[in-house]
Amino acid sequence: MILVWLLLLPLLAALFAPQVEHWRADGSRWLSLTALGLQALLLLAAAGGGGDWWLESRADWLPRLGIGWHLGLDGLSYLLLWLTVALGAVSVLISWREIRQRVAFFHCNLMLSVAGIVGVFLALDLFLFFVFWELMLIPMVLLIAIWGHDNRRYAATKFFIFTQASSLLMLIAILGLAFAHQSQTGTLSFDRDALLRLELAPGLAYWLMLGFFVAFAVKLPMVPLHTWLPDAHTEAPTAGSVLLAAILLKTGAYGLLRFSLPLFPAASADFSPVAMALGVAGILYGAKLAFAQDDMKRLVAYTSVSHMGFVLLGIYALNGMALQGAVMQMLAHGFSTAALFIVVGMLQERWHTRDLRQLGGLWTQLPRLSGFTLLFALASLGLPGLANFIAEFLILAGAFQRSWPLTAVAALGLVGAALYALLLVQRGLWGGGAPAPGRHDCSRREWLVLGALALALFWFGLHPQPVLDLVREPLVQLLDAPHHAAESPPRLPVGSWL
Amino acid sequence: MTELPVEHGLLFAAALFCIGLVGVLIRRNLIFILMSLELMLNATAFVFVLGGALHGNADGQVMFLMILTLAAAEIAVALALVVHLYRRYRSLDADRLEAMKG
Amino acid sequence: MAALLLWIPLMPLLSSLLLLLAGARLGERPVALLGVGSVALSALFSLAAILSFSASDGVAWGIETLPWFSALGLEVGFSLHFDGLSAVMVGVITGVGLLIHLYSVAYMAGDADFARFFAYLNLFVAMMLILVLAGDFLLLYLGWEGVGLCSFLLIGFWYRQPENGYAARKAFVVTRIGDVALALGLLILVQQFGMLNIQDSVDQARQLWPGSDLAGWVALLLLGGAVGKSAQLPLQTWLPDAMAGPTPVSALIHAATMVTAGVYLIARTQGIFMLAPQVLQLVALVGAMTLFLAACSALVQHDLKRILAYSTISQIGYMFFALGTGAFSAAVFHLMTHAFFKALLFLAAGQVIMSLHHEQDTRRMGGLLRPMPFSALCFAIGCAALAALPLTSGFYSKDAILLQAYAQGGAGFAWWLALAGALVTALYSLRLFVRLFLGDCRTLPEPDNRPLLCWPLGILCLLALFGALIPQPLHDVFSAAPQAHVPLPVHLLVLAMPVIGLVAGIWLLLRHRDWRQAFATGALARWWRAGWGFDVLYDWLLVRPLLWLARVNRRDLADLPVQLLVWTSRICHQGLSRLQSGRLRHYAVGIVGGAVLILAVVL
Amino acid sequence: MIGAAELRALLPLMLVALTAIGTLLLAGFRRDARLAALGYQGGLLLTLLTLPWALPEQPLEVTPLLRIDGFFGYFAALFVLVAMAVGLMMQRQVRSKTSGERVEESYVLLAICLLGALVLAGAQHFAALFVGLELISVASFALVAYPCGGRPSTDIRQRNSLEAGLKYLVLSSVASGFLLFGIGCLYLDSGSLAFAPLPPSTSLALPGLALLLVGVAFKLALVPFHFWSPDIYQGAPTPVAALVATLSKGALFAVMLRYLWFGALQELETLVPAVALLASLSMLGGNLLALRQRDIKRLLAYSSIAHLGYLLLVLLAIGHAGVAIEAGAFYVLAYSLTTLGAFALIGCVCEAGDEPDYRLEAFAGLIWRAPLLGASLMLILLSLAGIPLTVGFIGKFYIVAAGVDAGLWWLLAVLVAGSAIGLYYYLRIILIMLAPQSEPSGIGGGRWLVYGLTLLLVLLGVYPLPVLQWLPVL
Repeated sequence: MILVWLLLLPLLAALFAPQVEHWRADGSRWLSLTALGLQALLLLAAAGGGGDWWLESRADWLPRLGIGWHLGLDGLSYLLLWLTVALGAVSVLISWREIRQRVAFFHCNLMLSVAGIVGVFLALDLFLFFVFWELMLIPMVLLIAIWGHDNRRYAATKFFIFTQASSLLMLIAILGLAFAHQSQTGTLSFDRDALLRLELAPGLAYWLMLGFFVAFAVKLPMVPLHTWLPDAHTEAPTAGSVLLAAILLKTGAYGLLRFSLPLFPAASADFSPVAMALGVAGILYGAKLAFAQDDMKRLVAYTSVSHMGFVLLGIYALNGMALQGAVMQMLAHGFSTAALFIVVGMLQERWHTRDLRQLGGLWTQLPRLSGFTLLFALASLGLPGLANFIAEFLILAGAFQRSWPLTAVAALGLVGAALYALLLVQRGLWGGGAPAPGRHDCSRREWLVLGALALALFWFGLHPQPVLDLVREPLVQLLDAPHHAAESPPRLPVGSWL
Repeated sequence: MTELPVEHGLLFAAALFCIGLVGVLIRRNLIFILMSLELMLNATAFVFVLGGALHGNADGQVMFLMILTLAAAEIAVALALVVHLYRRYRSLDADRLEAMKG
Repeated sequence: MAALLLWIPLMPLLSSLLLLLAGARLGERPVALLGVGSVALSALFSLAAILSFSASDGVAWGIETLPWFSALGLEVGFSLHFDGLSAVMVGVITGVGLLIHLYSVAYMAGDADFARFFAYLNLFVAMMLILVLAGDFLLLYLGWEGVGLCSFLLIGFWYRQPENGYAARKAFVVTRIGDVALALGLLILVQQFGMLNIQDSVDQARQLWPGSDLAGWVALLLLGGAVGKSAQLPLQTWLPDAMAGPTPVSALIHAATMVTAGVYLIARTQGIFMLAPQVLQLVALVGAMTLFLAACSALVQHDLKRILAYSTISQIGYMFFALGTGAFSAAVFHLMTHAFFKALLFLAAGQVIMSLHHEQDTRRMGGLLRPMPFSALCFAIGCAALAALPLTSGFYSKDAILLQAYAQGGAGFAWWLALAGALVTALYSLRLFVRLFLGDCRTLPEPDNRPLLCWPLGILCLLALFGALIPQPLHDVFSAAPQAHVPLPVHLLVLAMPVIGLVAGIWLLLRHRDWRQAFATGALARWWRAGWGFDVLYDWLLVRPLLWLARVNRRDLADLPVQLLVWTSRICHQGLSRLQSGRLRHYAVGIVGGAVLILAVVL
Repeated sequence: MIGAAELRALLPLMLVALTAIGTLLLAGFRRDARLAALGYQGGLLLTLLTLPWALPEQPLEVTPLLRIDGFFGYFAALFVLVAMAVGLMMQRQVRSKTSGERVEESYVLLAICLLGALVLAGAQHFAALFVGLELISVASFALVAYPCGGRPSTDIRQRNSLEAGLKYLVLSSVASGFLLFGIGCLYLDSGSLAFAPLPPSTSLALPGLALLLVGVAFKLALVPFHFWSPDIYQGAPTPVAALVATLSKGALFAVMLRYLWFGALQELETLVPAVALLASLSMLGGNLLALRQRDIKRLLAYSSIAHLGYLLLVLLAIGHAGVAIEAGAFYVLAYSLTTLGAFALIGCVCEAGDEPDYRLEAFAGLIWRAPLLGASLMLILLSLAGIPLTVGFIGKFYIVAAGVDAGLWWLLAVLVAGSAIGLYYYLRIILIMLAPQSEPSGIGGGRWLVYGLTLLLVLLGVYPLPVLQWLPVL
């Protein structure tokens, strides 16, 4: 029941946002905050169950097609749900002053998207998962398209088409699984538990795995499927960027962990070298592009590509350390990149430009804000003591045991990170900027948000144990899955007439 | 009576059909286009008659009658429209009908 | 004792946090009190620790304070380790650090960002202490990157001049290259032992690795890290630029403490290096090369602080040389003495620069002997120690290095280089002193003799002279070097070398004007002055290609295929729409064409 | 042999026929649009209500021509509902513009179209196919050209409808010619007009089937036989366009399903390359044509070309996939529902003013002008794009399922590509709709029909189970 309410709360908030609007001006903001707060309470209530699934909720939906309503909560989803709630609240708070028109509709979309994300993190029926997977996108597209910056339509369209097209491939793969189940047991089923028991032919498994992988890789994003991200992140309003970077990208990684790896252990094992290589490519390429940017927000966007490259590398290193590192990186990237986007948003709000060529010397005028910027930049270059360091070290340590050359190359990403992060500091904060009077430093609300994020980064950097413990159990199960390699080289299962 | 080889009949029908088709393609006057259509329909009708004769069952003839009725109905509507066309454009040139495109 | 050890790094850390958060609101006096007081406290604590440590017949303390994290297959804790080596380092850091803090109170007085300065400086001390006290490689790495960060922040302290920012970034990035090597080394350890505790993993390595080339790899990667941090070949280019920071920073970070972290690292992991003699030889070679090259560069520099920077590189080169030849204790010994006299030189230089209104170019100095006798005295002592004239601390340490090196490896190429280096060192020390204090006065100074400036200098003078007498409890850290016999001629040679250099220098610099010209404007001199052209080399090899890549691919080539698809579909759309001509007969043609197509496909 | 059971089974057809005649007579006595509409809707409602009672438990062959079974029942119900919706749209149109046009007969024609559709739904014989098809065609010629009646004026609506009517008539007659010739060949070959496997001795079967395919492809507006559809959609009155888009295509698709289902599978094997070609061409061509189209009705025409392309997957899968039939049946429902919604919405947004404005810009800022309508439009477009929680998604899901089950991987790839292109222009309309408020233009009546259809569209998208139970299965 808790799970259902976790889903319902944001939906209700989205539903009533317009009505509340009539009673008081910023009613919708408070409504959203309340919904998120209640979710947090529910999460507290849900904590610490035993067994593979702490909580589960099952119901029939379309039995004729073997489609059921099946939600489940375990450590991994629990962690990501917390991330969702926290950053959902953050994005409400930071849009307090930025979003001025159509506030109700804005929060409507925000909450809808949050609901979709929560669903994605909970769904255990592939059909249901797919439904949520698509649902969380539409509101996000609207967020970008309505409240975005100059080039928002292009960005929104690109984002929409990339994600939808890739998820169609996933739909095909899902159906392939379902029919494989039918051919083996005689009944269609989309339930994860049922599909886990399948014995797939290597070729088929490989292609289906690719279907899933592409959808998740686009969302992750993985080079070279990342090109939607810089546009979407740059054009979205700050809250949108935060939601995108902090949570939406994680759904891709989550999908890999929850579905792609367990459903196709052998195929994933075969595929892992390629995936790791792509991850490394992402790390370096993202860093390089970030280094090349003049637009602050675009720079941050490309750092996401680099960081999520680490996640991909960690996931496909397929050992405990790396997987824990990957999850840690999801969390750390969630905080640090969101924080950077927020800071950029604040700077833009004060300076009406994000162009590093025009900025500079901010430290003189906004010491507090600049301090935060510095801190978050350091976090994203993986300074020890901050969360990102733990993540990246674990990922590298794990990946090193799979393939040391790839890891050696990936480690160069650390230098790249230093390059772009310090470039941001040097060009944005330092240097002699023209003193522009009347720029107010952080307001109390901004201070609160940034301080909280900074605290989180320090906390998980110095005491990551809670996170590692949360995800240990699911990851161990994941790794215990049989890893028998595919016998025959993968072939396309040809249709009747082709 | 002598047995008429099916192939000949079929070829004849096909020829008629093609003539009608070509007519539709090349004539610009709507009346002629309609006549060509009639030709095509009758060609098909002939095929059915042929079939009926070949297999000695009535279905063919039935179809033939139906096709004739169809032709009549179509022409009825068509001529009404042609009248309107003439009223509007003072010509029967089919190529005048190109307001909608793209 | 555990609590005591814990508080040594914690004091400055807390005060720096306090200063970062609230410093802007405090006045200068409380800030200074906080900044200096914290360091003084940790100095006291460390003194106590050292005393009680040497009292307890030098048994190393390992202290498991808190677990950091335990992942699947890796356990890491905030464990501290305290032995003779740490004792020496802690002593140097807190002692010299305290003096420099005191000095900075006067030096930075009136700066708008007084609080920020002390926040950074305290943070640095804390990180450095963590680095040397860490009992776990990951904690060491934390300190390692932490000091790098502080050096970045302090080099760029006066952030309004863009070149400072550039120097800061260069320093961080270049050292980060080394750090990556270090990190990779740690990854190997993780893979092999599944833990990162320094002592245990070194012991493990001692037991498991003899014969395997793993030791070689790890040692090589650790060396990479050390080379980056300690500005040795080939990563030495960042240190001269790092002089953009305030002078006390140069004294503390870029002379006395941080840059010696590499030496500390190698000394700390000597167990592993011992297993890889070839790497050890490489260390020696790197050291020797660096010390000679840097000495030559120092000989021809004009900028006062750059001279000192190059001499720092060269002195650390001596330490590496010592490490490489197995003279570990000598290396650490020189580390300490060098900390003393180099800090002395920098602080004195700071005083000179201040009184010349931030003039750093030695060509516009000279004849300062009369107006600033105290500084002259300090410089004289500092240069003497630097040149290793007998009876100074530098003399003992450098002697120890050269003799032990000879005893271990005999007179190899590296050894002769080191010897030559000693000569050049004497030369440039002399040149420095002459440039500043003799000759005719070019810029009129306003001597600044505030006690806070002078007292630390005085103490450092004493240390530079008699620091060699401070005992070093290193005997049970390093396996004692076997006492081989060093023939008397070698003794004499080593003893004489600085003196020869001095005499030669006097003869050259005072008698032969044209040599001075040569120093100023020779092709060779210009080459050396540019640091043997390493900067240019790297500029062409790395920086420019990277910038070029960044420029050509700013708009992300990976987006092209997408654009191409969009473009093609637009073209197709236009083409198809054109077919939609609106003509009845064209449509009929469409039908017929389609019919033909289908018939063609089917039949 | 017609007995009581047969008569009872035929009841729906007879009721619809009676409705046509009755409406005609009503119009003859009193020319009153309301009354005609009333008679029409009443008759259809009666048909719908009696349908469950009329359906026999066992499939029943009424004469060699018709077969009344679950399949017939499902499609009959669907078509009647569609016809009622179209009737409602037409009624609204009458109310909206008072040009003194006489619209009573259009209800008669609608009823005749429906009759044809029902015949097709039950047809198991080429004669029935032919009759049903031509009933729909001839009636819809008249309907398309209907507005051009009355004295000639410069009214664009008149001119376009005349042009559309003539084009439709001529082209569709040509197509019927091909169709008939094909049937003739098959008849010549097998000597029977019933839907049944052809005897092996087939020299003429292939050309016959090919020509048949040509005729069908034209009626379904598949590339390259699609040229007529945009012009017809644009020229015809909106309700009639909806009719052509849903009823005639749906009915023809139903009869094709039946034909292939009844044994013609091995013939299909030989046709597969051709059908696959048509499907791919339509999926890509339709979407590409719609890409930057500025007229909403033409855009819908193109998008429906693409949708029929998707639908062809079912025909190809029918031999190998168990779900094929129900997939096809459901997709027709989803497609009709969504398309009707779209046209109804066009009716009440674009035809509000006295001069209709079919440019996409007509929707600018709709969501701020009329939030509910805007939401409906968004849902309708999402349904066309096949996004979850809309009936369109379930439909697409079914299609993909059929394709996967039959292993039509390449066609699925094309489908993905086509949908990707499609997303662009659906989203484009949404973005236009979200654009800041443009010049405030009024909203016509008939929004309740839109809301109803949208609601249905969402309900079936979330919980299609009730319908799934009715789906005919192999």
